[in-house]
Amino acid sequence: MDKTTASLAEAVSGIGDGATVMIAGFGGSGAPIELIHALIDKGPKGLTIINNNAGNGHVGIASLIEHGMVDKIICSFPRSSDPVAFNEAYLAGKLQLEVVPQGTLAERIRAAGAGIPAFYTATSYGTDLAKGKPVAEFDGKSYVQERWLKADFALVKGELGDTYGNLTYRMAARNFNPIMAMAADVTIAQVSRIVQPGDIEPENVITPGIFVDHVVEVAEPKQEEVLIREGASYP
Amino acid sequence: MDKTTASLAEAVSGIGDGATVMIAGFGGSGAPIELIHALIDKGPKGLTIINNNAGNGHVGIASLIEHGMVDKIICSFPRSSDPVAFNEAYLAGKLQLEVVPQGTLAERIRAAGAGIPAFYTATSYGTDLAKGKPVAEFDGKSYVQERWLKADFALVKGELGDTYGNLTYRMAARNFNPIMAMAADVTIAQVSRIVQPGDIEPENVITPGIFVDHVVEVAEPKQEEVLIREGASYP
Amino acid sequence: MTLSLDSIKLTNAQIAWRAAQDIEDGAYVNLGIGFPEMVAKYQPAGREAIFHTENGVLGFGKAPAEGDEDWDLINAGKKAITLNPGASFFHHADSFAMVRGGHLDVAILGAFQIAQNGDLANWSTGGANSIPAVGGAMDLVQSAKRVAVVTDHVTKKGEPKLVDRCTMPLTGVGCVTRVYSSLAVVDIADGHFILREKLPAISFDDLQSVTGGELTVDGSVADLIVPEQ
Amino acid sequence: MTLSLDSIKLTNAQIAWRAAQDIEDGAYVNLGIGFPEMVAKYQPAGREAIFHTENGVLGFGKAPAEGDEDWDLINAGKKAITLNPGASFFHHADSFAMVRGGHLDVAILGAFQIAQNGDLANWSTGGANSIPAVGGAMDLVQSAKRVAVVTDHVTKKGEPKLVDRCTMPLTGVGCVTRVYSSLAVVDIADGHFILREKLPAISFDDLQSVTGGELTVDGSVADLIVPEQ
Repeated sequence: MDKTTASLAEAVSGIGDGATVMIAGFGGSGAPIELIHALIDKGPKGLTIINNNAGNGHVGIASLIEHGMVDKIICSFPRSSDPVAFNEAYLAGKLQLEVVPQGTLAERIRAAGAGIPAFYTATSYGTDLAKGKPVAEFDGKSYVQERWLKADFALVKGELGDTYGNLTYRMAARNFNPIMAMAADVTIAQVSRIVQPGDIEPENVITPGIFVDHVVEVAEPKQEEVLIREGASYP
Repeated sequence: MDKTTASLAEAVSGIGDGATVMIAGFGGSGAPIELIHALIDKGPKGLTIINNNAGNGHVGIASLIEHGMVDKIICSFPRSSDPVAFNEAYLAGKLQLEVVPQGTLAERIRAAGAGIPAFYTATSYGTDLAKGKPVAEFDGKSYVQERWLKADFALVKGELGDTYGNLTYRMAARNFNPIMAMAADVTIAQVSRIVQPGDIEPENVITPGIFVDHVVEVAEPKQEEVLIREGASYP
Repeated sequence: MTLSLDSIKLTNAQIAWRAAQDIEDGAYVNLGIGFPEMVAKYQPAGREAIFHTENGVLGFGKAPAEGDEDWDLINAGKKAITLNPGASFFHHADSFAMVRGGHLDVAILGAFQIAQNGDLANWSTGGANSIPAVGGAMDLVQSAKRVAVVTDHVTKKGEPKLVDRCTMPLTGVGCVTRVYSSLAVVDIADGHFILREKLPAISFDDLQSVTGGELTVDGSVADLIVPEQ
Repeated sequence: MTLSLDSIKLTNAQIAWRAAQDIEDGAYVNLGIGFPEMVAKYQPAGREAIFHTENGVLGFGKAPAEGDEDWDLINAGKKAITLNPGASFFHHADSFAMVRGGHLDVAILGAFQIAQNGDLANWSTGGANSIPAVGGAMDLVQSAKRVAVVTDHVTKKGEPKLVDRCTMPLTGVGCVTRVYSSLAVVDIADGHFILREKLPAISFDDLQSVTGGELTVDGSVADLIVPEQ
């Protein structure tokens, strides 16, 4: 068993039109920018993107939007320092938006990975974001029912990855990566370094390989935040 | 802020009659045996114990039962290599038993820690253990509604613990420890070594200190499995 | 009211200072993006609070010097941070388990409107062209043990932000426990604004006139005295 | 039936061998306590399966030599294990997220009864004095991609274990996908037992006579041939 893939292009080759794609990261931290750009090169249309945000500047998810590849975004916070790509598409009616409270978004993703089709949360009770959702009372308090959130693919960014798909993350770049890796049919990880099984201590594995399908090495990944500050655009 | 406590007796001093106490561990692995024995020394009655098992031999939870301190056990598997303590009390009608599928038990505990009062699972659907529980259908499949499981206290066993309560665990001794630490009002951790904040790498913290109230050092903890094989009894 | 509020009101730094005085040693605290983040600067000496950020860090410290940023180490506002000893990293679901499981002692947020029943509106103006963006606010307000707001007492147009009933889209219901405003400290309990402290320079009646719900008094009202910041 | 089943039936080791042949390279596998654990011994050369245990280990290996046990490193049966390279530890909720989230390729369990609709009874005999103990069985059977049973074809009293309908308390409904018995390999699909392989020494009719539900044939039935173990 060897889950490594030689190229970014090969890693994303299975993602076709209409796919639902989770993209991990929080802002630029933990964003698998090289995988996103490989996806732009491939060019599938009609994607649903699940991310905490909705792109920034003219790289990564913002560039996916600019290339007309995205039909819908599910996120908690579609604002950014340079939100022009999202704003233009959204205000022109070309992009559907589902705004989900950040904790509910994380929990819905985790629920998908854990086989929980629905759960109750106090979050959003009594607000516009709970409209149309079932409400139930437990121990005298009201809660909103939320559904799991699954995807066809997850793009994640690890620090180390072994050939079995075990992953570690770098500092706060962990964020949505481990839970998105659990929630997609196919999880594709870019890592700064591919190592052999056993090189990551069993205690230090954050995402066990069972959740990962493909591992591709990007030895010196770009940091999205730096690209945006440089005014970069892709391609 | 310093969460360390000088003695085991002090660590368990708040546990009174009728308390619900989660005790981590799976068999002897990860079982906080010294904390349990300190609890026996204190001697509260009418406890509800939540553990995967229901005691083995004449130490730990088995000894809690033999001392008549336990009214109810919530567990997945009350069988063991030497189940005499549980069996006698249970068959004599002195001990209530709630059997919960192991994954549902873990998820109910995690739900308590995560603020989720109820969730749905496929586990136990159509079985005797689902009797009386609400059932709902999602995407054409039937699921059972399960409730969170909280406790007044959790007794956990870590490897390293810093003064902020950050914990690591030793190998498979992790098991129920991290989730029980999240699910109790007061979490009491015995650790093999107390260290200073920063001594545990931020990437390697398994239970962040926010979930832990008291940390007590037991430098060379006994392994329950070894005690049982030796035929030990407590006190 | 003959008084110019602008001449007496606290600065944001002073409001943040006042809020910081209520954070006990060992508290786990989440500060909202922007103004609430200032609260971290004013921790009283001898007390250690541990700061949580939604994106998976507990125990972060000050911003790094310019040029020293590591963009994998940021807070919920996407600003670069540093770590204090004893910090930890965790994933987003675990991070919100801390929030939603009620493990945070205090969440401090900004507000558009706070109602006397504790309802909070701070995420959307409800305007037709506004793009909705909620982040973690709805999670924080429903679950932290104490939910405090730091805010100007009135809007830029002079309208009350403490209101009888929120007219803007809600962030949470019955969630706010205390308001630190530019004029007063107000608790919310049992559907009432309970005035705890007010600037000495403003009368109760003048304060009431810029407050959209009835201010009640339970015991004494202390002077709100804050050092220059 | 003139045939003595005992004289022809497979040993447990042989049943385990047969089950192991269906585990593909790279499969994530959970083996039930006891007899199912034997399947790990018979992995075909050149294939790597990764074994999961409910108590939070992925990638464990053989039992250690006696005296080398570390009782913090055990499997769900509370037996000491070792680790293979690439192993990982995780807590119980994450462990069952793997199970319940459908990430395991195969779960192999023992059985009291398997019904032709896929229902499984393997946790309780339902006797009045029996102490209920379920462990992780109900989680495993409802969620693994394939749920296989290894079992004697009949009980010690000679009664069928493959039945029309389970009479003992259920572990899961409609969950079993394949049965490796001491006489045959039987798939379960659309409410039917589909005979895939049988020992050459037993006729279809004799096999049917010790099977509690109707055996159907879809295509050909292969000979169940297993080396001595």
